[in-house]
Amino acid sequence: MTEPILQIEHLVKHFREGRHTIHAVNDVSFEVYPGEAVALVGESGCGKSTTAQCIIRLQKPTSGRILFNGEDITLLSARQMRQRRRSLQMVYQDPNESLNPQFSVRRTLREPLALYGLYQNKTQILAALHRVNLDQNHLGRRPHQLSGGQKQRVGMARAMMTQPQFVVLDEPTSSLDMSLRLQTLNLLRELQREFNMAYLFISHDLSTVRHLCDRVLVMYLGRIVEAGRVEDVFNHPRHVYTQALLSAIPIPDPTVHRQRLLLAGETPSARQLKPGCGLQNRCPHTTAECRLPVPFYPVGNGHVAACRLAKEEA
Amino acid sequence: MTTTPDTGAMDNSPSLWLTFWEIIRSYPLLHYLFRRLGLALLTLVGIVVVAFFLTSVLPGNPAVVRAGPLANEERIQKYEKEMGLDRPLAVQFGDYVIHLGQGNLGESWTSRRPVQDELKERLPATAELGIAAFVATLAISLPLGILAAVYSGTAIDWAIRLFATFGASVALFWLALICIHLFYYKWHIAPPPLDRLTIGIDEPPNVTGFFTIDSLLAGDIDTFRDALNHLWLPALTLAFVVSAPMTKMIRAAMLDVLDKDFIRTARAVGVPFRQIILVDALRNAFIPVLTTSGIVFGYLVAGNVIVERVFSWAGIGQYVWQALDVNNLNAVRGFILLIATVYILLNLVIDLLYSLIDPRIRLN
Amino acid sequence: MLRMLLRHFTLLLGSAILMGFIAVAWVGPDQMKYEPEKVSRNTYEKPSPEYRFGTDKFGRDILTRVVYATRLDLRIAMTVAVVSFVVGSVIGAIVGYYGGRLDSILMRGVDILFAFPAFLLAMVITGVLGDSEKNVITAVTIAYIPYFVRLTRGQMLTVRTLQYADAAISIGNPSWRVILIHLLPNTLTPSLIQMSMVAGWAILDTAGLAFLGLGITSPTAEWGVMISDGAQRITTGEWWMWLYPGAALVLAAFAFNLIGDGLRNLLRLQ
Amino acid sequence: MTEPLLAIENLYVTLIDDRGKSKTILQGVSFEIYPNEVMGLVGESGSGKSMTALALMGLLPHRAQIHSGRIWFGGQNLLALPKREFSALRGSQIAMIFQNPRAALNPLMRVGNQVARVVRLHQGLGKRAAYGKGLDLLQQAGITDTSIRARAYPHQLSGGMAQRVLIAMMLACQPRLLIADEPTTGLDVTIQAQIFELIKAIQVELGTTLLLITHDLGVVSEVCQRVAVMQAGKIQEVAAVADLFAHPQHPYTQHLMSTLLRVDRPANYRE
Repeated sequence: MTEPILQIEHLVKHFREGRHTIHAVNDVSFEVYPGEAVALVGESGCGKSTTAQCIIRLQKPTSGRILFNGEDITLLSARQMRQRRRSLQMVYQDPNESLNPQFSVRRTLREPLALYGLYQNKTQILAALHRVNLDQNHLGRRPHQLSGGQKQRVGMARAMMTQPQFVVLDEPTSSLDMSLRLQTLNLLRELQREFNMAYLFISHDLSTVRHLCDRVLVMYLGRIVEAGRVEDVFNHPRHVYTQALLSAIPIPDPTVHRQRLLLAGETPSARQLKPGCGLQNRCPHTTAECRLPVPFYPVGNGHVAACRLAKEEA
Repeated sequence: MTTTPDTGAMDNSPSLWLTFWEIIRSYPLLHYLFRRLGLALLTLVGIVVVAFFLTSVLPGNPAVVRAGPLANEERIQKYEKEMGLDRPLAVQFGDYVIHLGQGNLGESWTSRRPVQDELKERLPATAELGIAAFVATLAISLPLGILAAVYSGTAIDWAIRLFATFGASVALFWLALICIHLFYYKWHIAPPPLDRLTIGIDEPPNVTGFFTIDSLLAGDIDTFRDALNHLWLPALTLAFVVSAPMTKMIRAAMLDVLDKDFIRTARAVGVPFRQIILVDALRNAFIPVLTTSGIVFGYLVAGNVIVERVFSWAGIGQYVWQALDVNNLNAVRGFILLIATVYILLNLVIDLLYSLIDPRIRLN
Repeated sequence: MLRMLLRHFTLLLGSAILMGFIAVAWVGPDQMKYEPEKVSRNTYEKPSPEYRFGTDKFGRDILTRVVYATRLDLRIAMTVAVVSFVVGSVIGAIVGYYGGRLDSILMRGVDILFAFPAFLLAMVITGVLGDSEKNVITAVTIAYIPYFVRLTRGQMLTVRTLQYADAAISIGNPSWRVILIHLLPNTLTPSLIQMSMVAGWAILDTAGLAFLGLGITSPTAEWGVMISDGAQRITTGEWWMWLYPGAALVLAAFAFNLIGDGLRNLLRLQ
Repeated sequence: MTEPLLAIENLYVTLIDDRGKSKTILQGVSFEIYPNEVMGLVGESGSGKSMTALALMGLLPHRAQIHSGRIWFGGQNLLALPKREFSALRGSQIAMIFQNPRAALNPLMRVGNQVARVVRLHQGLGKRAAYGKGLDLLQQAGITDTSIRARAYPHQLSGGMAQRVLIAMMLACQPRLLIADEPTTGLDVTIQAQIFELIKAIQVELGTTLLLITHDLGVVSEVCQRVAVMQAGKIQEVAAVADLFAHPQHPYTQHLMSTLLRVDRPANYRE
């Protein structure tokens, strides 16, 4: 079996907020293999974006290891890290905010190459533009002269300039209209095949995950609660949270009628974490057992869930 | 510092200071106030240091000035010794700080009187003019600012903005001269620009130091009328210039608020327009206006110095102007400290008001 | 086209006035038939075809002095604006990006300077430094540097949290490139507006100081000095002595303020 | 066939942009809403759906002007009404909730007072009675511990909670037509589901007519009975929801249908 390209081991990230500690990420471990698209899904504040920021080292983890190609990047100096960034890139969420408004498309795309001494001539940039379905007419434009979808494609092209092995995609489609969303996802898929990149796809939108990814990790309150192959998790969610999440998404088909599983109340604050399942005060199936730490129960085919109900099925 | 429970008596009796701090921290508003107070003190200390050393590097030698143009070297040295200027700067500073702790700002080298007494005598004149001007400023800029925002984009807005831009460009001393020329020289409406009362009229008995108020307290209508007569023109001149930035700020704040979602909600549920402007918008617009009122204070004080000069108004502005002219160091330092202290106190009050108005500050 | 003109009326008007002043400062002095500091026997002359703006107590031609003063006052105002902008923005950008202890210490210092109205600060510093053109420029510049420090720092605090800041880091830019190439240029718009405002304030402050007898002093031809001379005759009615230099001063300040307002309109669009 | 509650006829709206150019953003919008139905207005960003709603409310921004058209409501053309009479309809007859609920509440006012203010406006109660009524409405909107929550300021509430407060305000208005403009955008998926269940329940219980503006065809399919599809300032298709999904007529609608992603089915390309 091949070595994973990225291995997260017991990642913890706490923030200080005045007198409180925000437990953003609590003991998260997973790995991503070359060429694989893994989704990290959850609602706002679940810690998925913090995890992503730790991976590309915009945040320093409180504890835990992040192995990239077997090397712990949390220990690298800033200079060493800059060299690794060539193969570890990120596509950002908001196309209106992720491009330098003063930079033309040409300059935006040339910069990553120039930083590593890879820039030779304009054809490299043109080739990159073509890959994301833009052309040389866009070269001289600044972000405010581009549409939202075009900006996002420039952002994608920028991340792929140095042909990275691994790309973190932070909700790249969440601010796009529905018709652009599918286009963008298909493009990401093509690019992945072409360069054999691995993706970590951060998203709250489960339908896009189903379209793009191979495996999915579901996060809630700073922890992963369920993980497995996309088909398995979506067809047979074992954690109550995953079930609720899936049933909450409206299906664009009036002929489908489902029983909706509504969770009570709202996500508790990440300031004081109770031991045990994060869902214990919202879940209709909570018992005393849920107030103790819950291990992952394997339900076959690499599918695991940290839920009491999964144990009974396992 | 780590506290490890169950390991000894120490942990059961934390220091008094820690307990005190814990109590304060458990009340957010109190905690906030203490932090602000600490910062204000720190700023004040900085200002003392800056004020002292800035004025000490004056190239002109005060002893020379005091000794007069014809003095010989010996006489100058005698004055230097007397004024303590021959000692190292650090010693002079230590001395100054010790005196400051006793509420003593040093001696004015021209009048040989304590600076704090002189400032105390002159402060009410400045305050009376400043407060009158501030009230006038509000009376001008509040309605104009609101009008311009509510009718933004119309001719009213355009005219008010032009007024504000022009007002920000008018040199106060020039405007004062025009006013004096018209109201005194040409039309004889205002008295001559010479101090706070007509020569020959006695100052009212000192209670507040404000001649208008003191004369009323004494029941002396004639003096009151004369004081008011002297006050209105400089106050309005100052108010005209200060109301320009104020109008702009109020307009901008109102525009900003009127654009907010909650105003739209209020309209969508049928709250009457007048109530939206006066209750929802104005209160919210007050917050940014409040935070920038330090700038207005700056305009008022700086303007005061000039207006006092033109109208021969015997306030602290005149005082510092005269002091600067003759290198009267203690007087200049005293003035700087006074202005800075008032400014810092003002900011504390603003912060307090701010936290009373805005629940987001109060409770976070 | 007409609509464009109307929209940017303030900017155009301001620029036009400023251009006029620059032209006067450039070629005006050579066209004058009198010397600015030349004394004559024709004292306190009313404005006439011979002396368009009248004469002062030494019989000097006011028009000539106003024209010469234009050169001096514009030079001071623009120098102050540019120097305080450059120094303030660089300091503000660095402390804004790094934050931490350096930031707290420096901003405390800025707070201390802010405890004084800029005019008073300039007044005290000029008093300390003594009277000369260079010293006025230094004093007024110091008084306005904190404005730019605060402004740029605030901008930097916002800009550095935007995603393109993260993107610049994550594609491998070293910190200095992130600050100077990516972030600083995006913080300058408000400072540019501020710069023209500061030029307006600086011209008023310089004249104000001169009016109080600080900085530029008599007999130099400077607007504030001339107004101060005129102020001595306020009760006897020689209005031309202070009216014309004051009008020039206010018009110049007005031009800078118009440009500031106009720039705000223009740059907000992008 | 019953009379429509609201009919928009040939509505044209122009917007003057920052550069002073005017642009027609609504180009002859026409559709009807019938009493007691849930009507969807669906379209992508910039299609003009929010502007349509604001025109209905008479709340168009300064820079937008109604060029021509009529809006019939209760036998009157709203656009021909004097300003004062139109404002009198707002809240009592037509009311609207917006996206970003936390920003839609006055940050300096306790939420209980904000609800009570609306109760006083529309139900003519005294101060104390209005506050009590407000608490009841908050409870109806699914807020627990109302007497405590009513004393909170908007910034202390979550987005979902804030939207419930706004819904309580709507309950106080009891409008004949309720417009909801993307009421759950920005909320978490599980909270979105809660809010939609609440809106549906209230609509059924009070018999209010609802115009739901959304970009999400999933929401349309689950909540609405009829739907108007909007694109580039025009209504491209109006149909019953079941018909629209089964037989989309307009090419644009067909295009939208082809880009749908479904969470309950495997991705298209794998089929």
